[in-house]
Amino acid sequence: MVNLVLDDDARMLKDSAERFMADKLPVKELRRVRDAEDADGFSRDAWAEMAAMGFAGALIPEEFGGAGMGHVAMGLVMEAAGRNLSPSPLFATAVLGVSAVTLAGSEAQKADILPRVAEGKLLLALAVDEFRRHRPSQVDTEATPAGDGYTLRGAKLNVADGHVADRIVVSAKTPDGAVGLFLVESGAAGLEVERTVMVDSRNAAILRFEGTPAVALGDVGAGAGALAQVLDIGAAHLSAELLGLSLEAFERTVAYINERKQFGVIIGTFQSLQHRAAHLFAEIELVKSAVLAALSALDEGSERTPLLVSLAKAKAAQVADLATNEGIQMHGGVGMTDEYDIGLYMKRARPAAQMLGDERFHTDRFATLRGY
Amino acid sequence: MVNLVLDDDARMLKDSAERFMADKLPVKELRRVRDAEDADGFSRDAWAEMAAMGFAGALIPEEFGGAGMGHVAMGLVMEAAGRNLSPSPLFATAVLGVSAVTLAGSEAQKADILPRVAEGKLLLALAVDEFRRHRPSQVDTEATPAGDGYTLRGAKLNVADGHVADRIVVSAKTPDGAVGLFLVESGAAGLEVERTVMVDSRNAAILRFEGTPAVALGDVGAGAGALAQVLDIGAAHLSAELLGLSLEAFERTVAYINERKQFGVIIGTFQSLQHRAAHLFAEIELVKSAVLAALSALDEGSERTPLLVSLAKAKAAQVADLATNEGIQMHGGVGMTDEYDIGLYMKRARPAAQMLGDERFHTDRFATLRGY
Amino acid sequence: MFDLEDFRADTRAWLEENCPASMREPAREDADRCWGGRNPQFKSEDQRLWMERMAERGWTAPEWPTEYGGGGLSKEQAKILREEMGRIHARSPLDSFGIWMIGPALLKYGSEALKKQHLPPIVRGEIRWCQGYSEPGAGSDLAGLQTRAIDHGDHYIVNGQKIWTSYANKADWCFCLVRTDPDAKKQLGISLVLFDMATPGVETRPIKLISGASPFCETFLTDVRVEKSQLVGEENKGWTYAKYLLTHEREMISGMGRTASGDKALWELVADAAGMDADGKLDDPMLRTDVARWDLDAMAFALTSERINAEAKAGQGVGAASAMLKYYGTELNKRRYELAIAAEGADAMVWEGQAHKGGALPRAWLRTKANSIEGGTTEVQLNIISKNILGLG
Amino acid sequence: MFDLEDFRADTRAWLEENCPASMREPAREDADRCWGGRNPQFKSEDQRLWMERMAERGWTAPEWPTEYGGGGLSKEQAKILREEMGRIHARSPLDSFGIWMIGPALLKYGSEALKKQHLPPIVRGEIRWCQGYSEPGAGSDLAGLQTRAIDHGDHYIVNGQKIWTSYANKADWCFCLVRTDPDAKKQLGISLVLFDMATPGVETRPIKLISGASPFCETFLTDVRVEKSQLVGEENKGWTYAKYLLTHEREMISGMGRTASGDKALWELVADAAGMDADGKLDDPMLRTDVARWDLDAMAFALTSERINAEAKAGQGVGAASAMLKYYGTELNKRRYELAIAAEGADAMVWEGQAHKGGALPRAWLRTKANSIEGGTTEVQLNIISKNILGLG
Repeated sequence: MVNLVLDDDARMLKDSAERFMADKLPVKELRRVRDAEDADGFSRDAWAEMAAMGFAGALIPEEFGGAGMGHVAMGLVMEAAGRNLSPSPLFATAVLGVSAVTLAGSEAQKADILPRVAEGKLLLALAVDEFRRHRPSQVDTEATPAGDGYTLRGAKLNVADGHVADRIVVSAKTPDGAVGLFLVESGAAGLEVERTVMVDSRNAAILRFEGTPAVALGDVGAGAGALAQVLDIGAAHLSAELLGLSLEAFERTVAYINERKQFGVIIGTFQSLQHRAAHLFAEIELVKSAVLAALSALDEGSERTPLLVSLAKAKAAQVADLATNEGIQMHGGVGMTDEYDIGLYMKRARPAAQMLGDERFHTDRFATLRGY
Repeated sequence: MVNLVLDDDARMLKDSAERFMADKLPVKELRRVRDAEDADGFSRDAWAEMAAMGFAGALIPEEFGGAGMGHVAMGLVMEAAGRNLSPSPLFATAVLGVSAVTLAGSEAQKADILPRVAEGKLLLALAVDEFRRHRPSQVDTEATPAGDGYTLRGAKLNVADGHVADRIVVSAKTPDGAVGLFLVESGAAGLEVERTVMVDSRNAAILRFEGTPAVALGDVGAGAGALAQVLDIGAAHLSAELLGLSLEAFERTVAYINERKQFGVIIGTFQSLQHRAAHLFAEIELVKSAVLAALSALDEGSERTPLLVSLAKAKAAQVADLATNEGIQMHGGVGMTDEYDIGLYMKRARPAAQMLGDERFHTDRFATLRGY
Repeated sequence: MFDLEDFRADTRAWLEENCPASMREPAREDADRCWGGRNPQFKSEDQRLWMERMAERGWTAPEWPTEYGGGGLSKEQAKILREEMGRIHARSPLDSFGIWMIGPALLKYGSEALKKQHLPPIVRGEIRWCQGYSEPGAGSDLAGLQTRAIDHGDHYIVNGQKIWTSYANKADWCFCLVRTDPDAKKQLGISLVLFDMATPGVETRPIKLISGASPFCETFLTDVRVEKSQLVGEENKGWTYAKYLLTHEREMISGMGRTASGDKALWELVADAAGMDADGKLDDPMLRTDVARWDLDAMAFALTSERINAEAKAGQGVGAASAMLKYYGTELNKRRYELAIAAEGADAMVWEGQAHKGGALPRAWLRTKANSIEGGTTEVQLNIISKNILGLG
Repeated sequence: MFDLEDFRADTRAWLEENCPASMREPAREDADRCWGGRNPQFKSEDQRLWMERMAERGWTAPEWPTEYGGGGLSKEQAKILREEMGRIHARSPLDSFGIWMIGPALLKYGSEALKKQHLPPIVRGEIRWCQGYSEPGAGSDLAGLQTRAIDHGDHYIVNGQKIWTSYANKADWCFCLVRTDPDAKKQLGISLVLFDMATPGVETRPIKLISGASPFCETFLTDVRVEKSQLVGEENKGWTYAKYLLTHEREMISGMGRTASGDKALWELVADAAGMDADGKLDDPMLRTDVARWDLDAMAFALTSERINAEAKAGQGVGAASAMLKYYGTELNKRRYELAIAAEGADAMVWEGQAHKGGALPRAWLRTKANSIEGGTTEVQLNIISKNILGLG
């Protein structure tokens, strides 16, 4: 039985995360880094503050300098980031990278990497996808033993923050065909990084490995199992971000139609819009429950975790589409202008919905896990 | 390029078919045969009149005593029958049976059977399905050569009018594994007929063949090809019936909400109902075009016929669901009572939508025929 | 904590001893349900025994005070009882609008005399109740009701007509909304009264539904005498009590989506009907897509019901959540049955025939179409959400 | 009949000779389209040649009378021209709001002098037009427009602000709705006037859209002098002409669903992006389900457009059909692009990068979101259907 109610600590954290994101990383900040064509795509000062708030190390065990807050708590931070479209290394470093190192890394690697991440001094990235659509089973990148370590050959796509990461966790196939996780340093020989700006003004990279030196992250044989967990963790936190994004898009839309007049009448009094808004409200309520259930399951180590994560991601992706489509349609013409924020919510909704598996990927996985 | 506009002749036929069905076989007539638990499930007198009108022989070539009207014309009769939920052997005999005999039968069989059908003196049925869902490729019924003819062993489900048919066209597998069509007489030895009343108060039968004597319908080797055409013809005419049913359910619903008051206001003035009705209007317009295109394609012998038939059946099935669901919901409580007709439209919509392949069957077939 | 564990052990032992084996499987048809009443119809001796044994302990209404015949259990104990009954798949001993609806309303708003008179027979299953709310032509506009109660000193004389009264033809008593002040604004002139269905002037006529069943009646009230002692709460305040009852009803109906998914899972039913392929996937990929999307929604909805209940307990609830649950739950249940009949194909279309259980599936499918109409239509729920939660209009 | 066949042969021969090879493939980006105007921007010499050759024969506006520079073709001949151009995939020689919108309105409602003045330069692609309709804050409430034209004898002085004027910053002339009688009821005081965008007091400011493009402007009108000779039809009758133009616009936009399906079929795009399995089916069965349902709707919609056109020609049309086509066509086009980006996955999310054509797909996807807003929102179309066709409300 998963926990579905936030306790007082969690609600305090939720408040402070929402206040932080609204103050320091509001939509305006996304516009700033976008229009300035900022090389990083986020503010390093703000990241330092997030580290000070404990967000960078939220998922890092206390023994390695983190806050050890757990996934429900971190999900609240992601939700707040979703509400504000806050650009930061939170997802790539503090969710994906940290989880990979924590779950797969050796004690020495954890002691080396995690404290510096918690301090905001080291950025991470996870390189998994090799195909335009998420297919975690497709791993053609090869890791060949070389000396104490390995050399990598292959290419990875859609690596969030791959252009700034100091350390990159890469999935690759060893000569025996097993998938393991490997650690590559930025600037390593034979590593080519092509920065790409995405529709949401965030950065992803295409990484090419041409004999790039790497070390195994922990025990190579345990990499595949750890990776599966990391992907679930990532999908759950993207769902939390999509929830925040959907809520904010919805609330802004409801506020807009409650003000805007047409034919001399507030358009929020038109029953067809009311019913569509009410339906969307109900759908978002379902997303809330699914996201909380997935995060709770992660915290509890429940064996239903994969099922609940796919439930959350499929439902959050589907509803974020609906919320942003309805958002633009109900805003009308101004919704199409760059001046209004609602379009930015749509532009973030799709990549977040697609990353680590879209609605169809997770619906299919959900069905398979249910046994059909 | 298929013909999408009715010419004057067709429009006159449409008028007279609609007048006939509304006068002679209105919904009241369905209630009558249902409540009387009529053994046939339809009025033989009315069928005689339909024969006199030329409906029984509409698809029968003139040389065999029919009207040779073609599928667009017959589709208008089916549409009128759909509007009035008219119970009659029109579909089983005049569409399925006639098409099977016309396409597969020998000259002698046609000369024997078709004129009597056109006169309303012989009823037919087509027995194909062996599984609860339409799977035309699944044929386990066996036809073994015996003397000049064959003996059949197996069972068929969901045989429309199987309880009254004088001749039944049966698909069965010959010893070489090919599917052929066979003709069985009612009352034949080893033929067991179990009558079943369906949700739409029509009759279907389960037929069991235990060494039942049969003759080949024309050339056994050509049976499979003819059957495929017959199934397309049947599906196209069911689509026409579903179109009529959807139109009538829709028009009655619009009329109802334009009269009915709640909270002192005509409910048809509520915008959410208006928008749902307008959407349904648009969907029905699409069905009109798809049905007409499928029937025209049949008349023209177009090679796009299977594609257009699957388009029509999938779309007609989907929209009939929507039209009857919305119909009941917009009628509110009275829609749930047997006293109002709208429930009868829902009860006919589902079996007509399922017969010879439901929305999913034809969507899948459409995609396959499109090449994906 | 220890007390609760003791309670669980005692309950388990008692149920093991007292719940007949035939009562340990789900109700398959209406006759499997026990509704009690003056002329109770028991399908089996086991059914009678099971109701009487549970009633004796007050466990037909576990949380009602013992002074009114109830079980006097705490919330935690009642939960344990439900869990233990669930463990052995024990059937509900008594289905009752008395327990579900008028009982809770009397406990909250009724006089001591009314509670003493009506609650114990409800617990014992001796009196079956029906609800006189809707009127012909009013639909969702409940407050527009026209049934008049004229004051005659110690009693009212009631005239009017009700519709959609569940099992009125089988009920012994009725809780009924009547207009006591015709001059007051709609909601302000309504009272809630109770009367015996055997009172002269009460007539019922069953309504035949599209499913073929007749669970509802039209009820005609002609000069029906209702004692003032049978007025619930205050005169002209009936709308308050009605709203309380409606919320109860809505929650009951919205539970349907959940109950349904508590039965055999939809996908199992589909797998039985349509088959699985070699990879262990449902054989029809398009049906699988639609079933999976329903299944996702159903699981997310079940979690949402849980969450909202848990939040309400923790004092964090949004009001009007019941409108959302009612809306979504009933629409889900309709989708469920559309998918079920699609999977069963022609078998699901058989209404009367030797096989196929007398058309149970198509009748159940047709029945679901009322879910989004009864207890406040889907449209009314969406209005409530948009006005009360979203503040639109 | 023979004449038409001759016409076809001649047309085919002429096109073969005169349509440059590079103009025989679809436009891939905005720069591939030729909009003409005083300062025309030609991407290539071929593009210029192609426009000039077609304009010389009047075939940029094939059905307009030759006296105004048009092609003077009959409907049948025009259809043959379209078919023959389609056969060689010839690109449109000239995209023009003049040809699509104000031209037909002038032919129907304009004075002889206005036709003579404006139509020939439109055919020759010498003057590019924009449309001054919407105003800030008015949205779908077009008739509520505030831009005032004060009568000064032989001219008006116009003050006000327009929004969503397509390419106003690149246009030479504007057809503009103004209020000439502020006391008349909304629709009754509106006139349609024409003015040169170079007139003093006309200023434009491009609006940046979410797609990054700026095809629309805000247009500010400050004491703009408009000669009375440039009034279309009668004063205060502008709403009639506006409705005619709107219907035209709606049909143009509703064509989008069709145009799109005329390009590479969605399923081919999906197959390229997502792959096919060993059975020749799209690799992702759930995506295949969604694509197939879209594909069905798109084909049924294309047939419906054909049918309604054919019925209109046969005099059987329902009025207001354009509202239905606009509604359904734009919603289809939005669905199409949602499916396209789902199939392309991360590739479709790339906005700027070495590959992926400068984010063409995500920009096109974002652009479709305006389809159901411009030219009358989806909500307005549904209102029109329910009121004008269904007679509701």
